[in-house]
Amino acid sequence: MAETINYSQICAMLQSAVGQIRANHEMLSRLDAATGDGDHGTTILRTMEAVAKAVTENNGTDLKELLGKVAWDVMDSDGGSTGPLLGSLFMGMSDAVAGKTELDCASVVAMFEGGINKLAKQSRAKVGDKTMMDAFLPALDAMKAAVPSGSIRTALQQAAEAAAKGAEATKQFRAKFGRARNLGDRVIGHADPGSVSVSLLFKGFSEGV
Amino acid sequence: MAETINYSQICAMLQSAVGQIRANHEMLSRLDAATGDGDHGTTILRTMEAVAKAVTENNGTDLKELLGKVAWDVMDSDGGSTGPLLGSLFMGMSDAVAGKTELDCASVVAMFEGGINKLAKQSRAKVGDKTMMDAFLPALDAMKAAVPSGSIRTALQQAAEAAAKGAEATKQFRAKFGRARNLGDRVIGHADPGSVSVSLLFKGFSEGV
Amino acid sequence: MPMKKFINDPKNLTKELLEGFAIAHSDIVTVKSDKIVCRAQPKPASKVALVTLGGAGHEPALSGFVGEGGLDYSVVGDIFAAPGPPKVIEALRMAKRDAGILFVVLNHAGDVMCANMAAEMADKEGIKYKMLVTHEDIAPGADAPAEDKRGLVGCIPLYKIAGAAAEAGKSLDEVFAIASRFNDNMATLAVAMRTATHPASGQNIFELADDEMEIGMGQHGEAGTGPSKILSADQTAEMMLSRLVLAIKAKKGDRLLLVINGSGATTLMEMYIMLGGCKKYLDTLGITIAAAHCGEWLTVQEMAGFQMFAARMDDELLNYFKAPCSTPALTVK
Amino acid sequence: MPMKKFINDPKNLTKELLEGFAIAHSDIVTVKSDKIVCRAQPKPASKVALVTLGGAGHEPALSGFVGEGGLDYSVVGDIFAAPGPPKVIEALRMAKRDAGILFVVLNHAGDVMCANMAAEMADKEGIKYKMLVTHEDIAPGADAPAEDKRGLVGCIPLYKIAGAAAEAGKSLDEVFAIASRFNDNMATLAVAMRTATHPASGQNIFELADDEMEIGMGQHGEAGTGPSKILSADQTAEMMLSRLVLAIKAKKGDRLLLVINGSGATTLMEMYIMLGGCKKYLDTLGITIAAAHCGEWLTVQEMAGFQMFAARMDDELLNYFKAPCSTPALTVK
Ligand SMILES: Nc1ncnc2c1ncn2[C@@H]1O[C@H](COP(=O)(O)OP(=O)(O)O)[C@@H](O)[C@H]1O
Ligand SMILES: Nc1ncnc2c1ncn2[C@@H]1O[C@H](COP(=O)(O)OP(=O)(O)O)[C@@H](O)[C@H]1O
Ligand SMILES: [Mg+2]
Ligand SMILES: [Mg+2]
Ligand SMILES: [Mg+2]
Ligand SMILES: [Mg+2]
Repeated sequence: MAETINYSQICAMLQSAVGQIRANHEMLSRLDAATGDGDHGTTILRTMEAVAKAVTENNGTDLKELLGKVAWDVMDSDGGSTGPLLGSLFMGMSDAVAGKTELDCASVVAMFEGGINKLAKQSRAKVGDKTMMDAFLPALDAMKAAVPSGSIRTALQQAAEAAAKGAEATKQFRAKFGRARNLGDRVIGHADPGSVSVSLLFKGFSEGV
Repeated sequence: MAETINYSQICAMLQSAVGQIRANHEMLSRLDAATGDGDHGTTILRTMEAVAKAVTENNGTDLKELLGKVAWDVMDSDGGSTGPLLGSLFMGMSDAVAGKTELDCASVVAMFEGGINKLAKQSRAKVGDKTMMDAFLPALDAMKAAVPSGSIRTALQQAAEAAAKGAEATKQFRAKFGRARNLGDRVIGHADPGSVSVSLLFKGFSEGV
Repeated sequence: MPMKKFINDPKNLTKELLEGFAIAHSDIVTVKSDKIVCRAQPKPASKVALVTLGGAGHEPALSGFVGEGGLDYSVVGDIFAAPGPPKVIEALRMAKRDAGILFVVLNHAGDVMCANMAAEMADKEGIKYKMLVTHEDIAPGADAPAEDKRGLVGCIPLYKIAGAAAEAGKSLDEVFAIASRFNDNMATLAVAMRTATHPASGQNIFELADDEMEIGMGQHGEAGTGPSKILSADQTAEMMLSRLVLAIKAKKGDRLLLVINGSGATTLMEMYIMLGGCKKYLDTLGITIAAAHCGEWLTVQEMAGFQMFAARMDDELLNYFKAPCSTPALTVK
Repeated sequence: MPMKKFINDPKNLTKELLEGFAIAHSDIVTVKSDKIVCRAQPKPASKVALVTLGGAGHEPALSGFVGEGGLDYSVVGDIFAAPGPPKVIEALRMAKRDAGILFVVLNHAGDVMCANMAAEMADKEGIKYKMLVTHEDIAPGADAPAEDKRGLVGCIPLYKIAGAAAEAGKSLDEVFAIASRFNDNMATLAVAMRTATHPASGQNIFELADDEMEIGMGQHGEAGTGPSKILSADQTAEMMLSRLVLAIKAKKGDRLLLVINGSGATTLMEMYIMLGGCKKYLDTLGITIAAAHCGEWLTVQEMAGFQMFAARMDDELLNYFKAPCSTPALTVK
């Protein structure tokens, strides 16, 4: 059976991701203190609170408009590196759902693909550069692989697992972007906070649908 | 036998007092940290190093000139409260030895009396005000009482003991002068650093003759 | 445990500090749309405007340099976090003019991404601007790729010089050329002695042992080239300045602008002692100090340490650096 | 364990800091006879001269305010220690003129004793001067005897106002009267949040628990009215300012000069937040802020905390406060 999700379920999916960040932002700032400037928990929380606010305030039914408003408010939330990165993610997701009201598994994956591609343009980072992309890119591959299952929940669970693995893997890498880029070997052993956040977002997405 | 001291013995007496401060200045700064601004050891050391320098540099035989130079250099040594106080002490001592080359016990006591009187004018403090005067004034009384003995060493030993008792007694007092004046009961239990220095000076004087 | 800071709700830091800033300097600046610091008396539209962006927590930087002879618009982000592209494009719209805009960006991941996104929008809207990215931190090595070098205190004298050139009526191309020449001849090296508390998270931004200092520390607690033992002021001066002199290729006869920029808890007393040490070292090389500044231009909360800045100057750059200005943090007659 | 300070030999602190100070500000000041900071361009002898004295370690105070519209001579002692009478009389001799000298002394045991001894000599030498002692610390109580009240940051705006009056050609009696009126209408209350290291002894100048601040702390670590729990910025503002307002008897309609003078490690961010809190409180009383300053005028090494200063102003005092000046630490156009 081909399961689908609608506007309100997507709102629930986003809110569930917000919950993950609310529960973990202090740990994320501690991670950033080791390799960056110690504020990633603060910035990702601020951006995700902007998501929550936008979702609650946006009394409409149009998915593109919802995600577009989310993107703009996220970018407007002083999110350090996180703001523009997640902002472009949501902007790309918004473009990808133009005209749709119900999303099946394939279109959910297409939505994330559109977002991650847009994000990738800002980021310029590849897997192994110790950034959010170490979680985003494997997550995307995993959900694409799960499209045949037709199950949105399965696709997002696979994505979450892949993102978590990707975030864990960043411990071995030197950083090629962000504030950690100059630290050479000294960041080895520390997970990249942004990639951990991304894995939490997908955990939230998968639990939220 | 009426023992006397001369120019070089007075130099030795002063140098011995310098030694006492060199050995104890850190303790004196710690005392000042409790009731003042933590620098009394630094300032008294600086003033006494000025004494040492003046004594070594002053190649003369005139006592008044020696003590006058000591007084001026002490005052010029940025001694916080200590500089002007000890400066006037030595200035008064200088005036008191005008024309003398050899001092017997009575003239030694007269020399200190002249100094302490001059100092008292600057100070305006009485016994019980938790200042240097709590050591100076009892020291003066004690040496006056010892004049009949004719022994300079005895007189200075009595003075040193009285000064030490006076310094110890400052623990019970509230401060009416200096940086400790506003602290009310909170200085009770702490000895006044300046009075402790004075007791060390007399210990040095007595051991130096 | 409360923070050892005089603050209210850590969520309102930037809002409240800008309120106090506006009270203290109402004659020079006004704050528009929450986070855009602009001049109280705008510069004539016939002259090039200066726009910059950056996180708060570095006071007086960046907004303390808005005013005559300085910046026109400073877009303020939250503590150590770049402001979002929407506010930045809003400021670029306010500054929009035929004379054009010099858009100065410090090289930090977030700032550059925000600036690029805002610049994309500005292009679409036909706003005339030139973007200049400062990246003078030599901690990663004097000849590391520009992307690896952070933008530190060097932006401040650059605002001053570009601002003076703009006031003098130079065209956007000229202002850009002058600012770029300064940008290409400046270098900064930082040293940290004690950590600071992040005023939002309440956490230390880094850790340093009691007997250690760290060269190359970034201005948000990003680690530098690793801890080392504490040196004397003169040793520190020679060790840091020798690297700066190499980086800017200064040689006998050259004239430098030297800045000892305190990070927060390092005293002006120490900065003056450092400057004395720098002079001693430069004398041995026959390099002169044409202008010097000791003080806090760009801070890192109450971090102990400083950024040592050096730039090779020519007459034009010196004249613009010494030209009059009236900003909250710097007044020159 | 080395100190967390950029210094060389702790015995040479004052000498070396004055050397750096002279390098940084050679256009405004020169240092004579080791410890006397004077103007590079002396004020005409027809005008009243301003002379002050005080220990070092409070940079930019006191010497940072030597210059046109400010002090003429600042006699510098060693760290936290008044200079000796010989240097002070030397400065009074340099300043000697028929127009006379305003001799400003902060109320601290050592400073006052040195000033008195120098004044005795000045009397003997027929030097024309009037001594003014500042004692605006209300920590011991607004109506404690003057001898019990320390001289804190209030000396700085007083230099500024008296300096402007002197530049305007006022007589010694007039300058003294104006400065005294300001002196009689000002009050300061300090608060400390973290201790500082004495740069000569290497010891903490006081101790304070992690969750405590102390109101009334002196500017050399002299204890205040005892530790208390840390309050929010707004609570601190109301608690301190309400005491200042009472002390200077400010009422509805009055105009204040308000200064948040950082002690060292307290950030400008926090000072601006404090100023916002002060404004909120004064609004409830209908008292206006005629002029405000946030920054470090008189520091206590890297102590965290600040001195809150308030003075009741009239038009004349305001005009002199806002008059032009050119000093290392303060420039007004
Ligand atoms: N070019 C980039 N591409 C993807 N992620 C990036 C990039 N630069 C930085 N990041 C992510 O940003 C995270 C830090 O975010 P945050 O702390 O909020 O911003 P800032 O670095 O400005 O303080 C890093 O952990 C990294 O994952
Ligand atoms: N009026 C006074 N008379 C006598 N002694 C005084 C007076 N005022 C201060 N003192 C002494 O000065 C000592 C402090 O000296 P010091 O720390 O060198 O100077 P400062 O108080 O300027 O830091 C006090 O312990 C006290 O004994
Ligand atoms: Mg960060
Ligand atoms: Mg003391
Ligand atoms: Mg940040
Ligand atoms: Mg002292």
